[in-house]
Amino acid sequence: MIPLAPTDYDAIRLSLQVSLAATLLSLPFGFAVAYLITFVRFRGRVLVEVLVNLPLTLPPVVVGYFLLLLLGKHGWLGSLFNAAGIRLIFTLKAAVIACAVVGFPLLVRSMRIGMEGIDPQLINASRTLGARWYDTLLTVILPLSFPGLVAGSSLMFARSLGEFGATIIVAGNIPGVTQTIPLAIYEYASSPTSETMALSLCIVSVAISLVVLFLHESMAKKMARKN
Amino acid sequence: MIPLAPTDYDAIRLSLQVSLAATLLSLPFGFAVAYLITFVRFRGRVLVEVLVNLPLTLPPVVVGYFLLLLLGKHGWLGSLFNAAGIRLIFTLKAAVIACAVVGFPLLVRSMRIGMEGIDPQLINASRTLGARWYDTLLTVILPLSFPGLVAGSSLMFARSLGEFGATIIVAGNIPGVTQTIPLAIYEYASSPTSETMALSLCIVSVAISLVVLFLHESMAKKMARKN
Amino acid sequence: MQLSMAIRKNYGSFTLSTDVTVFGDRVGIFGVSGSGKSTLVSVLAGLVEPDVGEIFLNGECLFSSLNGINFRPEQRRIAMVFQQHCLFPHLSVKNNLLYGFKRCPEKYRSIDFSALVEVLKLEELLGRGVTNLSGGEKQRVALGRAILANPRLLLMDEPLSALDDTLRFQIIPYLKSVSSEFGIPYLFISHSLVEMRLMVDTVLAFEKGVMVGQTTSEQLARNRMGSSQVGYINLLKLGRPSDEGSLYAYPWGAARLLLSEKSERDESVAELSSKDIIIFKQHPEAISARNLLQCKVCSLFSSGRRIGVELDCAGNTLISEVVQDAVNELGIVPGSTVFAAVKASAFRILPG
Amino acid sequence: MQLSMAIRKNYGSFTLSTDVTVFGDRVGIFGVSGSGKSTLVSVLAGLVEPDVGEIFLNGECLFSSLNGINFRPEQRRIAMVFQQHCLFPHLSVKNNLLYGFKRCPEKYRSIDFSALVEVLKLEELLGRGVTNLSGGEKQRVALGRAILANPRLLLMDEPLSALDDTLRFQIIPYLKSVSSEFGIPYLFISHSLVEMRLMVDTVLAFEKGVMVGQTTSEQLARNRMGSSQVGYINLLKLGRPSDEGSLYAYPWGAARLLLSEKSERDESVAELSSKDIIIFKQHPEAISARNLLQCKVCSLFSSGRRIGVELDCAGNTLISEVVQDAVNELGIVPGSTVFAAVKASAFRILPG
Amino acid sequence: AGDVNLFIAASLKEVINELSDSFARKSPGVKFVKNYGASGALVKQIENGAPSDVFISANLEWMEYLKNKNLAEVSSIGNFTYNAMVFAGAPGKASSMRDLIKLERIAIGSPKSVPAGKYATEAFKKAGIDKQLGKKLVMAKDVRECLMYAERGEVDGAFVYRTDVLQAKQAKMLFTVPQELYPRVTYPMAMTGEGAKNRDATAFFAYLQSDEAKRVLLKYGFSSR
Ligand SMILES: Nc1ncnc2c1ncn2[C@@H]1O[C@H](COP(=O)(O)OP(=O)(O)OP(=O)(O)O)[C@@H](O)[C@H]1O
Ligand SMILES: Nc1ncnc2c1ncn2[C@@H]1O[C@H](COP(=O)(O)OP(=O)(O)OP(=O)(O)O)[C@@H](O)[C@H]1O
Ligand SMILES: [Mg+2]
Ligand SMILES: [Mg+2]
Repeated sequence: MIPLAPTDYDAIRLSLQVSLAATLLSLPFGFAVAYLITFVRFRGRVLVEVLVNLPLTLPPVVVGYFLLLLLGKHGWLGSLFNAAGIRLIFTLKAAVIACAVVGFPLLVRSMRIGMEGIDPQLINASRTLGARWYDTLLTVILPLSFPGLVAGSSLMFARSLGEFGATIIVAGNIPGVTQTIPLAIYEYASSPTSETMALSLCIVSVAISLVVLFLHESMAKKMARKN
Repeated sequence: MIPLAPTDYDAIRLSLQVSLAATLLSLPFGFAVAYLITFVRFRGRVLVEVLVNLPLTLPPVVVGYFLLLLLGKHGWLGSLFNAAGIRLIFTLKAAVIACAVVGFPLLVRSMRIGMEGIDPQLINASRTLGARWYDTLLTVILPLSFPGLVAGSSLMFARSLGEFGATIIVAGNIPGVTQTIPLAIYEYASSPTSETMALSLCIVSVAISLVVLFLHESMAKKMARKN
Repeated sequence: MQLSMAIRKNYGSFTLSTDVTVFGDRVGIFGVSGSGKSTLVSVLAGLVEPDVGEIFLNGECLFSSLNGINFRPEQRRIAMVFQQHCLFPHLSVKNNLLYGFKRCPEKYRSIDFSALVEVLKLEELLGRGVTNLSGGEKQRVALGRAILANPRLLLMDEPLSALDDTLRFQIIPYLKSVSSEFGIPYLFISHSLVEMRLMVDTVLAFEKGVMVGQTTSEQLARNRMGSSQVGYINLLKLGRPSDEGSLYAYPWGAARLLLSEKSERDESVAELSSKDIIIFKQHPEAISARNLLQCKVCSLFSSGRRIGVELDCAGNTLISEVVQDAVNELGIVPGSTVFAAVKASAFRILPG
Repeated sequence: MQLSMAIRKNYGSFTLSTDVTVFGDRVGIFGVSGSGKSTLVSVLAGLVEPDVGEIFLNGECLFSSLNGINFRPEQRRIAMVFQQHCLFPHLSVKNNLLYGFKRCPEKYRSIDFSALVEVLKLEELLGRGVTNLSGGEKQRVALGRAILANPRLLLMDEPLSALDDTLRFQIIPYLKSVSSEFGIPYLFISHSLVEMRLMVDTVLAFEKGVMVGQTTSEQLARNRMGSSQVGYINLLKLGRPSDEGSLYAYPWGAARLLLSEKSERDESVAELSSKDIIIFKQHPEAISARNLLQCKVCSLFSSGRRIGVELDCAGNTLISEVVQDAVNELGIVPGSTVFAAVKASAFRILPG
Repeated sequence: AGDVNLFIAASLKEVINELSDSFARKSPGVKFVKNYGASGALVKQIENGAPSDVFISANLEWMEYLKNKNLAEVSSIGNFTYNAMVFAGAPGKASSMRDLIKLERIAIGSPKSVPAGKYATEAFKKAGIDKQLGKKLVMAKDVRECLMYAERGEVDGAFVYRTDVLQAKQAKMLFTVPQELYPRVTYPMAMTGEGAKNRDATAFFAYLQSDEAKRVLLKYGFSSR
């Protein structure tokens, strides 16, 4: 058996929480942004694209710094939340936000590939049958971009499981509170005596992503069978 | 104007080199793997999927560590190359490999979404017209999965521009030799006196990804216009 | 329905340009492949925006480039049967059928789902996905989906092209009755003259994107007699038949026809090609053709190398085709009396 | 071509099961929507693997579940015109057309590209993409693509359904001539009786996945004469015509026939349906039919409700069909003399 | 009693873990919230409102920064402990700074971001071998990474802290860098404004400077002076 410390169980739980929350939280936004970029021609489209892709290009640590500036006490968003009595940084919320931001470009890109593959005539068909744009969005575009959505979510979930750089900066590395698997691995790995522990956590991480992968595959298969 | 040190220009050049090389190098492999997973039912398919997605789930630092084990002097691959007189670690080659490995899952996933959207009847049509599997692969599947391929490449390129964790371990952080933009940013950011320099490099990084983004968009548009 | 379209739409080398006002609830669109029929109905449905022009449906402006009016497709209540089906791949047959129905305001919902499903023979397919349907099955689902949207105008782009005759001639009367019963006018695109004549009254003929004529479906069929391999198809309304030896005697207006085919219905429609009618000046003796009708020549018209002869047989009209030599030799002129011989096997009763 | 298929393929509630051997180069498949026609040709092309069974084409085994043989589609050299076109969206019209051609071994390449493009009226479309083509244009490209693959067997799934009559009747003779000239047999699916009549000799009839009848060209003609519109097709060998007023006079053995169609060749073959021949006991006067031939009755045979009459016209044989009543009334018995009337427009000269 | 938020340079992890555990045993009810990271990151976090009481840096620069931002209780600023630079590698590779020029590949921390790296380059300069070493240096992200390279034999040796090499398995300490070649390796400590108001934190801060703490530090290879 793989030896795991009690804080490791915490880390696993936290990682799952953070990844799941980040993925679920991002889904509606990701879908909306992907829809906007793919189907709507509007001013500032390029700006949206750049913003979405920004976290991908920058090293996660840098993203973490920017998030710290944004969510911190004096930050634009952080001060807002502070006024409402909510502290973001150094909480699990910050970890979720970090993972969401870092994984967002992956989610949006996957969804876009899915959406771009939709036959425009199907959208036309739904509109001649009386569906308004939001109706078409929900009943045609959403289900037809489902493969992209599922793929994007699983990408994002996996990416969140491995998110380290941004998380450690905005959420800190506090065992039992914000220490997710990658942070725990980092801690173990930085001391030569606990390398096996690091390896154990790696294996756990891989195992989780394996489960997610299988879920994704079976979802894709289920949808294929429907036809 | 943004102040940039001479080593920063090196870093920009190196980053571009590494990202481009990693992307181009991964393209054929990514395409092959995506094809295998999407169209071919074979034993060990799950294993391939897990291996491909592994670098996504693990923190890049861990990936870097594993790569070090693999490519190092005593590593399985490293010793092979060593025998051939080629040193991998602490060279740009290692940086390229690190970026390729970390970005690979993104590339493959994008390509898969693209491939899964191909109408199977088109593949059937090409085969009744005498095309063998590799012919169909090159003349039907490849062009039709082009949007996924382009999206995947731009994802991967952007991800490579930001790759830090794995690169710094296998390539070291040697200015003018292996120090890419993220590594340079890290260096600047970890000293209180050079934060503006870090920011300058961030802006350069974002600008580069912007250019890539536009290239991608215009490519996608060009293809759309063809119809 | 009163529809007026004065629009222009350019696609590189192809330009659709019409300036037409059409009255009537059953309108056909006819033209060779690539003449712009599908483009026209797409414009009407709001899926393709014309470069310039105006569209009015029953006095209401749907599009006007001048006034910047452009109703969106979902605001037009114009349903469309697409040439390439365009079924929703993620929905079952049933949910495809109901897609428009669910979005139709309650007050407009008048089509009966189960009657439609029965006519289209879709009962057994309702639970299935649409991806693996056969070509004809897909076409029927597409047709049903558009009708169930209870539109105020129905556009049908070759909706029966993939169907066998039996189905086709069962669906045609249904479409007509739905149209008249619920007041749904339609525009019908087809390459089949027979479908045209059964389905529509008015035909808009297109050539290279330009409307070249607005005629009746009857007239269209006569015009095309000469160039068609099958000639002009007479459509005869027959009554209930009685046995007559090995044949069946059908009342046809005041006349009586012998057919070799039997029908169980009170009313049938039979096809008879203009080529299957032979004209005699005098009553021939001992002829194998079982029908010998005394007719009066109403008019002559030419179509290609052939001459069409419009005959009046006891109040019914028949079109026969002959060559010019025969007209001269037999002295066929309007007003003259001739005998038309038709074999009992030349008729074809349309299924229905 | 000799094709034998003994296969079963199950899709949930639908099962295709055939056990048939068919000879002949022009084979039709007929059946209502959903009867399994498309499934059958997909099996033949190697796109759908049967559950069990065997397929032999000209003695070569293409599939055998027993022996584990299953040639891949690209090994079969069987091209297919898909019901839903299936054009390559990333290629121009020209490259779609040439896709199979390029992959065809040099020695088999015999179809002329430009002649094909001309018949299919695709000249102006060659440089275009296929996504925005009209329905009929897509269908023509699909047809051209399959023919240009120079296959050893051509499967066509309703290849003409979206075409207007003019185009259709221009393409049909081309298809037939390509087939005979280059020895490409074909299987042809259509719902149109006219197309069937023009395109094929043998018809396989399907109902609910089961073959309910196979008829070789001779059997087909006699069986269907009684029950269908097609009748028996007489094939007449004609000589070089001369002008005769607005008509053309062709030598036919010792006799002479007036046709409205012109041929430039020294020898032509014309089709004449048994239904287009009317028999008289005595010479009629003043008749619109331009051909009146004195014949001797050779024999009588019955087919369904009709009677076939084999006639000898100056040494040529003709089959006419009549009903029993006519046989009795005219006293048609072997050996008697009758007059056969045929309209000049009833003949159809086969393109050669 | 409540939480005590510790912001500690990652290299002090083991020692602080032991110290906080023993303190917690003595004062039940005190709960430590430990955040280990790079000094720069820790300072940034404090600056942006992360809850912190005690900060120990591996780097004087960042303590200076914190002080300038008025985020540290000036009276509390002091030196927690000291460390020494050593050269570690496979036995026999080198025994003095002079020997380094014979080596092929030497790992040091990135001079701009890692104090140990900066100290190493200063030492090279003072020893007059910086020109010869120029191309042989591999810059690592931190000292642990340097040691890892040495452990795996990817480099001939690495400049690391004495405390690190004690934990090494393969690599051995080959020589200690003479103190005159580089400034003292100092770990400054401070209480934040918040920490000064937290009684448990001040108690722990005092404990960190106690003799008992010094003994523990010694055990891990740190020097108290
Ligand atoms: N989006 C488009 N871009 C460019 N050309 C187009 C577009 N849509 C249609 N066309 C061209 O316009 C012409 C008319 O097309 P349309 O689909 O209206 O023909 P159609 O009358 O419906 O023909 P068919 O009977 O073959 O379906 C065709 O030549 C077609 O290629
Ligand atoms: N992959 C499949 N899965 C399930 N059912 C199928 C599949 N393919 C075909 N079918 C069903 O099998 C039956 C025969 O289909 P097929 O396409 O062969 O009909 P068809 O004779 O070509 O009809 P049509 O004239 O309408 O094109 C249909 O009822 C169809 O729904
Ligand atoms: Mg059309
Ligand atoms: Mg079919």
